This record gives sequence, C-alpha cells and structure tokens, in this order.
Amino acid sequence: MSDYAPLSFKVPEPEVRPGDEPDFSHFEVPRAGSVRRPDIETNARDMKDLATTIIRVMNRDGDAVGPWAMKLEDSILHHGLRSMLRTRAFDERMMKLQRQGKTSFYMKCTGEEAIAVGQQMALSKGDMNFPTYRQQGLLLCQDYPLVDMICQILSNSRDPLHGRQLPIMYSSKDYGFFTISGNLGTQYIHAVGWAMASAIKGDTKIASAWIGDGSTAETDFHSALVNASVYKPPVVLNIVNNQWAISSFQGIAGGDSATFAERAHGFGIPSLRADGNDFLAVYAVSKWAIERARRNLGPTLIEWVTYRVAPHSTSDDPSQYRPREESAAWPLGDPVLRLKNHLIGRGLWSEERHVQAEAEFDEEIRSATREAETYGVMGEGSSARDIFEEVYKEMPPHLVAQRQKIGV
Amino acid sequence: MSDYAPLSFKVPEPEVRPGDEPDFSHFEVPRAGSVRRPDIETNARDMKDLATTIIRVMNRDGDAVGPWAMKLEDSILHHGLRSMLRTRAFDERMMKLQRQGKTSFYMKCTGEEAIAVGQQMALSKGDMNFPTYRQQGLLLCQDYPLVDMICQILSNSRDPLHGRQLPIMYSSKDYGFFTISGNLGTQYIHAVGWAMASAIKGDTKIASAWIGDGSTAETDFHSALVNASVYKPPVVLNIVNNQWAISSFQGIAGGDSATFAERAHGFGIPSLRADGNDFLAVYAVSKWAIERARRNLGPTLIEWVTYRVAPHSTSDDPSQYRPREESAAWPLGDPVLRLKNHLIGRGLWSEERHVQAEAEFDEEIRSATREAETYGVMGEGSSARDIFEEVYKEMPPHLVAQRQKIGV
Amino acid sequence: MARMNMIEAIRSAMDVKLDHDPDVVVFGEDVGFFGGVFRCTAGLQKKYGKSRVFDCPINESGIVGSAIGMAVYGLRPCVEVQFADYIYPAYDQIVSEAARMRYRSAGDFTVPLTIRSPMGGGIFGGQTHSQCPEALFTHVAGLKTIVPSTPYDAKGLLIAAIEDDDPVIFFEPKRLYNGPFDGHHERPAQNWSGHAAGEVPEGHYTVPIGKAAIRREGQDLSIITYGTMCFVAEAAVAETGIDAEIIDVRTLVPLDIDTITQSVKKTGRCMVLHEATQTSGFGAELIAQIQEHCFYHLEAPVERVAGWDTPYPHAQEWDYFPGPARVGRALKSLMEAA
Amino acid sequence: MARMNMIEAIRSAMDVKLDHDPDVVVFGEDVGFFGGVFRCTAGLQKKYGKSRVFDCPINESGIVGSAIGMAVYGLRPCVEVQFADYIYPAYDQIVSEAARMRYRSAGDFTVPLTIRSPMGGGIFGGQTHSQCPEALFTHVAGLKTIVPSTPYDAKGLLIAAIEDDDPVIFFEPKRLYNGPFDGHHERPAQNWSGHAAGEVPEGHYTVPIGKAAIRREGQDLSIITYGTMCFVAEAAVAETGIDAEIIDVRTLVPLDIDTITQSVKKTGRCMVLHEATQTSGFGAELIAQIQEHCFYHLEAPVERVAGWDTPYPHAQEWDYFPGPARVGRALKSLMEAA
Ligand SMILES: Cc1ncc(C[n+]2csc(CCOP(=O)(O)OP(=O)(O)O)c2C)c(N)n1
Ligand SMILES: Cc1ncc(C[n+]2csc(CCOP(=O)(O)OP(=O)(O)O)c2C)c(N)n1
Ligand SMILES: [Mg+2]
Ligand SMILES: [Mg+2]
Repeated sequence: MSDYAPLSFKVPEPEVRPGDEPDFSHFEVPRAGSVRRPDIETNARDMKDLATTIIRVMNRDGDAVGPWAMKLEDSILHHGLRSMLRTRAFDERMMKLQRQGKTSFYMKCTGEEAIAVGQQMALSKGDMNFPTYRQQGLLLCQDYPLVDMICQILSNSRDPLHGRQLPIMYSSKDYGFFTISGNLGTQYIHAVGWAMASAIKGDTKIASAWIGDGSTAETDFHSALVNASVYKPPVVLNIVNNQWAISSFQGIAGGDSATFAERAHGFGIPSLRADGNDFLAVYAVSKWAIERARRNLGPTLIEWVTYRVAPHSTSDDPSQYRPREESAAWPLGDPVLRLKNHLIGRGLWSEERHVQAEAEFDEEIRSATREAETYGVMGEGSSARDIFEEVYKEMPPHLVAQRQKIGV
Repeated sequence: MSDYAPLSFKVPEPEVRPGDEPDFSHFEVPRAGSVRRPDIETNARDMKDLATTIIRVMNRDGDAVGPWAMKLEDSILHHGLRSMLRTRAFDERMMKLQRQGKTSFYMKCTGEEAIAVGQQMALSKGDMNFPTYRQQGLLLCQDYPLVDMICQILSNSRDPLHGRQLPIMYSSKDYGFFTISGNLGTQYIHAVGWAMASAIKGDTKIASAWIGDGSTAETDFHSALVNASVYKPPVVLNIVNNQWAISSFQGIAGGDSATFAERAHGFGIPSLRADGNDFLAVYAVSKWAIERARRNLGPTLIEWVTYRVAPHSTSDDPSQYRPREESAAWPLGDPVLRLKNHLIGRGLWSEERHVQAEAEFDEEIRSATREAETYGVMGEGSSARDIFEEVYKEMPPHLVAQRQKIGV
Repeated sequence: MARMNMIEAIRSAMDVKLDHDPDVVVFGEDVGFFGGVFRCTAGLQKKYGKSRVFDCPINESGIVGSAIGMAVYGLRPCVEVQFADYIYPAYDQIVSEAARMRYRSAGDFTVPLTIRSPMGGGIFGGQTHSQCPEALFTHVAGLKTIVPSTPYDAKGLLIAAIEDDDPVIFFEPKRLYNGPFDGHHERPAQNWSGHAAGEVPEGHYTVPIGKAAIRREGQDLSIITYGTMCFVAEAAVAETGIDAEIIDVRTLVPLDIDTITQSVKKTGRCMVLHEATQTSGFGAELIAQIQEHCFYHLEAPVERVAGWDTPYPHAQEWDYFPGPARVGRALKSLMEAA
Repeated sequence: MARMNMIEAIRSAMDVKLDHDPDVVVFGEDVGFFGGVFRCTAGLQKKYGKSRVFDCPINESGIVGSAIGMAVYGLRPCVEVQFADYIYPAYDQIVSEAARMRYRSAGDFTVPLTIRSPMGGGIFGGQTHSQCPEALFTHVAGLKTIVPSTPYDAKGLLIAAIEDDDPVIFFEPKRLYNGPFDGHHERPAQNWSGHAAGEVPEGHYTVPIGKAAIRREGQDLSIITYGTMCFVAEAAVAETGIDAEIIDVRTLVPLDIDTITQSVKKTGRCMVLHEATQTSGFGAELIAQIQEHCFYHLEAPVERVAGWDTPYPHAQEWDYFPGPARVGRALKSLMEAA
C-alpha cells in the first residue's frame, strides 16, 4: 500500500463566512421560461434534466414567460400577493411579540412566502399538508382564524392546542394542516401513508409533504421515498431548500454533491427543481404535480430553491455563521417584490395599493393580536387540567390519580 | 373534484408465482464487453449510464471481453474458482449439519459466491468488510480457520464468539470481517464511519459495505449514502441484488421503479451495476471502486445483479412464493460454472481438476467438521459464565451479583 | 367454539376485523402473499385483497410512519414488526409521533394503530430474535402495551387493540404460539389443543384492555407476571407445592393495579417475574407500585426474577431464560424470608 | 482553579481530551463552525481543525452509526445529539449496535463512544425540547448512563466517559447549564459563580463512573435523585426543615447501590425523585433495588416523585415539573407516614 498517499478527510464548507463578501457566482440561474414542461404522464426516467435546472416563470421585467407560464385569473394573482404580504406582516408582528416577552419563541419564513402560499392555492379542499414549522403561509392564505393562530403562539386560554405545544406548532385538520412535529422529518412518511390511505379508499384526496434541505438527511425522508416509489401514492413531496439548516449550509446535507431534487431519481420518482421565489413558478409546478397525483400517476418530488432570509428562529443569530449581507445578494430576489412587479406590469396592482395592503394587513394583525392577548400571553390562562387530557382518548386510572394529586 | 376518477392502490407483484412458468423475458442482459469503462477520476454525473446497464466480462463462450476484461494472473483465477467451490462445498455441508440437528440455523449463498470472493480478492490486508449474513465467501477465500467457522455455527466450546451469537454471525477483525448484526442494514453506516476514520487518521485503509436488495429500504442505507455523499470517505458500497428478500421480490424494495444502483445518483456518488455471477466482472469492478477509494476519490456504489438460488435460510421454503424452477431459468447462469468454463477455455482447468477440487473441498470440510464436532454441537460446551462476560469491558457489580446467583 | 393455537387466534382476530371494518388494513414484511414468517396473516391477502393486506419494504420506521399517516386519514392499520428485536428503527415514530399525536393536536389528529410483534426467547434465536422490549414502551405516555399469554386472550385483546382509538403495542410471546410452554424445554412440547384457553370463539369478542387475569388462586404468595412466564410460574408452583396466586397482568399500561394490590394484600408476599432484562424492566415498575400500595401488608421484600442484564445469548439460552428451576428457588426463598 | 458554568466545563472536558488524545473526535449537528446550539463546542473546531471537530448531517441515526464505525476503527468519538428528545432516531444504533458490539463479537470489536445530549425541561421548550429519556437507556445492557449535576462533575464524568472503553450515554440537564436551578423559576436565576461546584480545574481529572455523591448528610430520610432534581431537593429540604440526606446517583448504570443502601438503612425513609415521566422511569428501578436491600429498615413505602405520565407540556411546564413545593409536600407526608 506504500504507493498510496495518505487519505484525507473532507468536510464541505460554504464559500463564505462572516466577514467575507457574499458570493453566489457559482450559483447558476437559468433564464426564466427556458425549461421545458413535460406532459404529466411523462416517465421519471424521461425528465431527469428537470432536477438539475431551475424552473422559472417570471423574468427580470416581471413578465410570465415560457411553457410553465399559465393563464391565471386575476383573483388568483391578487390572492397570492396579498397572502404573501399577509404572511410577512404576520411574521413581523409575531417577532415583535417575542421581543416583548409575550411568547417565548417564533420562526419566520421571510423570503419563502411564495412556496407555501403558491402550493396551498393549487391544492383543493380535503387535501392534507404535512408541514414543517416554516409553512405558516399554508394557513395564512386560507381563512384560518388569525386570532386562533396567535393564541397558539401565546399559549393562552384560547390556544386551540391547550398550551401543550411550542409556539407555531399549529394543527388544523379542517384547514388541511397536519400537526407540526418538533422532530424533523417524521411527517414526510406520514404524508406518504396518508396518501396511500386515500388510494386504498378510492378517494381523490392528495397529500402534500414538506421538508427542509437539512432535514432530507433524516431517515424518514428515505422511508417516504421508498414507500412512494413502491406504492406510487398521490403525494407531492416538497423540499424547501433555503440553503441553511440552523448554522449548517446545504452542503452538510449533501447539496454540494447533487441537487436535492435528484434524490428522487434513485426511486424512479419524477422530480422538478423550481424557483421558490417565483410565485408563478410555484403555482404552476405545484399544479402539475398535484394533477399527476390526482390522476393516479403517483408522487412527484419538487425542490424549491429559496433562501432563509430570517434567523433560523428567535433563538438564533445567523451573523455568527454567514455574512450579514448574504440574503440581499441572493440571486432569486424577493418573492413579494417579484410578484408585485408582475402584477403592476399586468396593470393589476400599483405601488399605492401595495402600501395600502401592507397597512391593511399590519392593522388586521395588530387588531387580532390585541384580541388574542386578552386571552393571556406567555402561557397565561393555560390550565393544569390540560396536562392530563388527551394523552389517551379516555383517561386511564393512573392519570386520574396523578391529576388528583395536583388537585385539578 | 368530481371529474377525477377514484384513486387506486398499487402493490408491486412479481410476474410469476408458484405454479407459473419462470419468466425473465423482461430482464435485459447486455452483451458481455459492451459496457464502457470510465476512468476512476470520472465524475458521478458523467457515468450515470453505468447504473442502468449490467457490466459483464465473460461472454457465452467463456471468453473475457471488453474494456473491463483485465489481464489476471493465473493464480488469481485459480484462487477465485477454488474459493467459490470451497464456499459451495461449505454451504452444502453446513446445510447437512442443520438437517442432522447439529446446528439450529444456516444460510447459504448459492449462486452468489463470485461476489464476496471476487471483492475480497480485490481488497488488501487491513481493509474492513461490513458484511451481511450472505458473504461467507469473504472468509472462505482467505485462510480463516475452517474449524473456527464451524465451531461458531455449532456454538460449542471452541466457538470464537462463546456461543453468544446465532450461527453464521461470524466476527473476525484480523480477517477484515466485521461482526455480523442480526439487524438488517445497520452495518452500512458503520462502514462509512470506519472509512471516515481512516481518512481522519490519514491511513490508506478502505471499507467495504454490504447490504441486500431488500435491506436497502432500511433507513441506515440512507444514513450511509448521506454521509458518503458529504464526506466522500474511502468506502465501497455494495448492494447484492439477489432478487429476493425472504418472500418479497425486489419490487417491494422499489426495484421496479429504478435500479438499486441509481440510488447513488441522488447523492452524487458514482455507481456501477454489474453481473454478480461473473467473477471477472466482480473482480474488475471491485478493483475499480477500490482504487478510487484508495486514491481518495471517495465512495462508489455497486449493485451486483444475482439470484438467491437457495432458500432464504434453513427456516424458509421458497416454493411457497416463487416457482421452483426460477433459479434454473435465471439468465446470468451459475457463477461457478461460468468461471470454470473460462478457465478451461484458457487451458488453466479441466473437468477432471474440477471434480478433483470438489472432492478435495468436500473432504477438507468434512474433516474440519469432524474436528469441530469434537468441541460440541448445538450449543454443547458453551459456558454460562460467558453470559456475563464482555457485556462491558469490566464486569460491573450488578452483573457480578447476577452471575453469582447462578453460581458460575 | 374452535380450537386454535395462538397463531390461529391472532389471525382470526385480524380476519374478524378485516371482515367487519373496511378501514382495517394489515401490512408488514412478508405478511402479504406469504402470510408472515410465523404465518399469522396466512390467507388474509387472498381473502381481502392486496389493498387491505400487503407486503411492505424492509423498513420498520416506514411501516409505523406510513401506518400513522393512514391512521390519521381514518384507517385502522394493524401492522407487523417481524421480530420485537427489530422494532427499534421504528422507535422514534412510535414515541415521538404515534404516542404524542392526540395530545399535541388536542384531539385534532389521532392514531388508532396496532403494532404487533413477536417477542421473547426460547427458540434458540440468539440476541436478535429473542428480546422482550416491553419496558421501553411502558415508559412512554400515550401508548398502551399488551402481552397476551393464551390464544383466547390474544384474539380478544387484539380485537380490542384494533378497536382502540389510541396506539397499542401488542407483543406476542412467540414461544407460546404453539403451546403453553412452561420453560421445560427438555420435555416434549405441549400444544394448545390440550389447554382450555385454546378454545377460541370463531367470531367477534374482546378481552378488555386494562384488566389482569388471575391464573391461579392461592394464599401463600402472589406472582405478578405476563406472557410466557405465566406458564413458567405455574410449573414452578406445581413443582414447589407453594400455594401461589398467579396474576397475568396482560395489559402493562394501563395496569390493573387493583387486582394486583388485592392479591398482594391477601398473601403478604410477592414475586414479579419477567423474561426481559432486569434493570429498568417492567418488573421495577410493578415493584414500585406494589410497595407503594401494599407496603404495610408485605412480609418480605418483593422478589424479582427476570432475564439477566446481558444481551440474550444464543447457546446459553436456558441459563438466561428464567425457567421453573430458577423461579422455584426464588419462590422458596421468598417463602422463607423474614 | 477556574470558575466555569456547566457549558464551559463540558467544553473544557472535550478540549482536554482533544488535546491529549489524537483519537478523540467531536461532531454533531451545528457543533463545528458554530460551536453547538448551546455553545458546548464553541472554539473547538478552530483549535483542533475540521478533521477533529465537525458539522454533520441532520441524521441522529447516522451520527451514532458513523461514530460506531469510527469507534470500531480505533477512534474515540464524542458526539452530540442536539436535544435528548431527538435521540430516538438513533435508538436502534445505540441499542442493537453500540451496546451489543463487544458482547456479540466476544471483544473483537468495541465501541468507546460517548453520546452527549442536553435533557430536561425548565426552558419553556415544550414536549420536544424537554424530555428526560434516561430510563430508556438504563434498561439496555451494555450501556452506561450518566447524568451530572454540577460543572465539576460534568467535566470529570465526561472525561471519564470519553476514556471509557464502552458506550456511554451522557445526558446534560440543560436547565443546569448556567446555574444550580432549584425549581424556583419565579426567582432570579442563580449562576454557577456562586456555587462551590462551579470551581473546576482547567486540566485533566476524572470523576469515577459508578460512584454516587452525598450532596447533603441527614438523618430523617434519604432522597435519591440526579440532575436538576438535586437542587430542587436541596430547596425542598431547606424549605421544609426536614433533615434529609440527598444522594446524587450521577451514574444510573452502573449504579452505586451501596451508597444508597447505607443511607436508606440509616434514615429508614426514602424518596426517589426525577423529572422524567413516572411509569417505568428510573425511579422504579431505584425503588426495586432499595426495597430489596433495605426492606427491613424501611418505616414507610419508598415515596416516588416524578414527572407526570404525559408528554411534557409547554405552557403548563411548572405544573409538570416536580418543583420544590411538590417535593416538599411529599417529604412531609413521607415523614408522617406510618
Ligand atoms: C430529529 C431532530 N433533530 C434535530 C432537530 C433540531 N433542529 C431544529 S430545526 C433544525 C434545522 C432544520 O433545517 P432545514 O431542514 O433546512 O429547515 P429550515 O429550518 O431551513 O426551514 C434542526 C437541526 C430537530 N428539531 N429534530
Ligand atoms: C431490522 C430487521 N428487520 C427485519 C429483519 C428480518 N429479515 C431477516 S433477513 C430479511 C430479508 C433481507 O433481504 P435482503 O436484504 O434482500 O438480503 P438477502 O437475504 O436476500 O441476502 C428480513 C426481512 C431483520 N433481520 N432485521
Ligand atoms: Mg433549510
Ligand atoms: Mg435479497
């Protein structure tokens, strides 16, 4: 063996760290409209190219171009933009609540609003999302009661989850929003199982699974892909690649070796990689995958390329591990600004309406917050009784006894 | 949603079941020599075609053809064939031991002998295999003491594992054979970690990981690929696709949707798919991957296409779930016969030497078995003391107390 | 009334539920076409079709994870983990997901899921085909854990488990599949046909979750046990002539502490007995509760007989297994204590 | 002698070992460049390089699995699982592999591996940032399980763990990272600078695995506990005025039963106390052993105070957490018993 040099150990490293200039020169951005749109019946093997590109619809001028550009009703565009604005306003206000000590914890989705909003709008009533903690847009683009959402964050007496869950870990069956788990990745295989059930029952409902770039490393991701590959259930497998997992860049999840979209290829699952900051791309690509699922053609994996503009959570300080200016340098831009420009270009929107809408949502959320706070903040108003309820459907004797011990 | 037909649930099914004619008409076998041999520095992205074909060296006439045909010393060919014959003889004899009630359990590797033997011969002293229970060839092509192997199977007083392990769950650090786990797949990530350690220490040793087609569904497979993709350690990731996992055909592991070799593509890991019944292909493909690893070029995944001729284990009856004649119809033939023909074609072997070698190994193993039996069969001669030893390096007080309770 | 061994009883429970409830599905490794390595699902795929009974990839985490998704959808999956020794890859899905779902969603999402798995030694299976991991589940709030010891109970409890709206871990003592094994491995195997509990109704019935059974009434001491050890206890009692009361707890969580307490208060002496590794085994919990409730009635410390704190060895299986001799010795010393 | 909080002490232990032993490697999620979400590894990558201290994919099973491979090679990995609540995906690798390797290979392959993980509540972290899963490891033969309660012990025990030739589970009570929290969440936080155990030598030393510490000598009763509860016990004792002996077991397996037994025999009354869920918690094992060894010295049943048998709730954290008031009430009733 003497003619072999010693091996060396490699750990991927982001190209820049705090103090360096942001650098996305290696990051290739295909021209909007340049990526083909295959028929939904296309075999996974015949569309592998779509996992290593980025499907984009809006060009620099804000025009919708190429085969993925859909004819959309104005109401959809309006609702999309307004929901994204609403989501952003919500995040800002909740962040303030945390700073005010009214909640212990919050997580923003700044820069990623188009993804959840766009996909939810492409889904139908009865479909089920299995979200992570960064898809508040799924609820915020529906008529889910704002006050309830905030009460969950405040863990107060009106919290639908009775104070049991960490702030932002919403749950709402009626709104197609599966209870968020604190354990990463677990929900991905739930989505597949849920979709299998829909197929077993001969229904037409589909599931939408969500996971972050970092969490694709978790083993439940594999379980989901294996089962999706074997049973071909009606599920959309979303990966939100926002480049970061707390302090770890996507290379630590293997993103430097292949795209996350390519993970599907080993399983014969059609895979698309799309611009997550392009609402029109999100909506069109989601529609494509949802239609495939609903036509019994099976699962689709979609990698949404985006950037986590905000800190990981209120407990995080990203200036410790990445250049402060990196989000501004992000080549795919701001999803809100991009859709705004598109609407303005189409004569459906204006700077004034934008400012007005921002103010409107700010006020809506302020007012909902005020109402929510009347039910308590930071766990006030939660009941010790609720510790013991719903561990089981019926309370077993040992829990009755324990509850009696604290006299509730 | 009313314009959508009800979804339906799909479960993959093998094309034939007991009572049907074996049918491998769908199974494409590329011509020997027809698959290209890229340079070991080739990027994973530029050799994806090699994961959906079958690398074969020996043609029907037994000639070694094409770019993967290596110039091999006669001694290698002799040792390869003899080791495969020895492995087959060993399996036959151990099966008899089980029928005689001298061991509770045995697992044959009939039809798969070329894979373990070929790869072990391509490895170097100091490298480490992380095998499954079907790679006895790794030991049987080395000078590992036959009597010790049989004593392990008999769980007797000379069993190197002190009767603690199920028969065939060998362990031998000196022979580069990691302790077999009863839990499927766990060793795959161990191999990756071991290879990472070799790189961290700046050594030149490499690891060889083994897993079955069915077990690729296990989550440790994913952990191994993720880590291999991130740190690019010196490891060969073998998948032995013998078409069956107990009663489940490879489609239940997703094999109908993509090849197992393709799983590597999502991780940017070079991947080869090769004829596991072709000793020359096994040796050449192994050498290629081993050289890559040792040159610090990182992991390679190899899917070995083969067929499990024997029952899963002595507890299994495959006639319950597949046609009895299927193994005879298997298009890649018998690895022993194929190498034998090649050697005869090269004038290195003859029918007479073959018969003679079979008799020689039969006698060698009979005699080793006789010797092994003197140390006891079916757990005879094992000591209750050994229950308590080596749970920890030093026996803690509670185990000392428990041991005293049974007075050993 | 039919005669069934425990495998047939378990199969019959699934058969009844598949027949009565279109939301019941059954899957696991090798359970579909082949009918399971222990044959517990033999014939069910043929009878109910591949959408109801099917094979799945070798991925225990995926089995439980996908079953949770199905349960959340509204199905009642009854899945098999081929050996209890292989349940660990599914541990996160069981503990962090199945067990917590109702609680964390305040009843919005629930998991009526049954996980069946053969457990225990005595089949010369070595450390990965013999384990008894029940205590790892009894520690987890939100789970129910069941270990039946007879065909009758196995069927009735399995039906109850499938009908239960919460996740249930259902461990089947595999050494009892064919007969009421009492630990005398050197004697000819007994089968269920000679045992009253081998009489099993064909149709629907349930055995309530959370109720212990008194297997033998006695005055001298109480043996609290479950699974295979019920019959070992019977053998040890017969051989020592000690008039023990034998309680089969059947459901570990929720535990029928009342039946246990009554017995121990009556006899004043108690042994807890299980096959699993001793330290932090379920016996520890039984002792904790018994000493809490019966302290002033106890004449001697609660005696614990369990598997050693080692992996389950292969060749030394019968030195590991707490057989009638070991139990008998402990019974005698318990009678003599204080 | 330096002043360290528990985070610094843990970091110092890894620093010492990385410095002295080239085979020690440290990795986990966010532990490399960033230095860990609790900062336990801050600065270590810079000091020892990326081959010794590095980030890894979010895959706990892979963390432990690859560390096992490294340990088998000859390294001594010390890995971090970001929260104990996330250790379950690694459970199979820990139980089936790390714990069994020496045994099943008859010493041919061994796993000198340390798994560090912050555990426990009190940080308003809800059910997935608060759990205490130690009992799930104490049941597994082949593992050692440690829970330190002071900076001094944390460093000495962590060095001992890394030097140990067997796999060690090292749970760090995260609520003690910054100070000796006694359960009085309504009062200003204390920090380690005012506590004697915040004095920590800079260099190498060990605290022996398998030895308990008597935190307070007393005559009236014995409190057997570990982790955060040591300080809660101290507070409850101070507030009730009961002269209790407080024993910090520190190492759960192997357990220093002698120190416990001596104390209980002396006082005749005993409470076991932990934060984890009660049923099948480690307290059950403590009770089982205490009643075995001290039965005839006990004047009352061993009292158990523990977390409720529910998931760890978020808002109701302080009703879940067994704080000084609950412990105090139980102490009083224990004194009054019988
Ligand atoms: C099983 C598990 N391991 C670790 C964590 C801690 N953790 C929470 S979020 C996070 C990063 C996730 O990154 P990514 O999947 O990319 O999602 P993003 O935050 O970027 O949306 C980590 C490591 C966890 N919650 N669960
Ligand atoms: C974790 C785990 N799950 C299930 C089993 C039971 N089991 C043993 S071998 C086997 C089939 C494995 O098939 P494959 O990986 O294709 O290997 P082969 O037997 O064909 O060599 C199964 C399911 C196990 N040993 N471990
Ligand atoms: Mg991310
Ligand atoms: Mg196979």
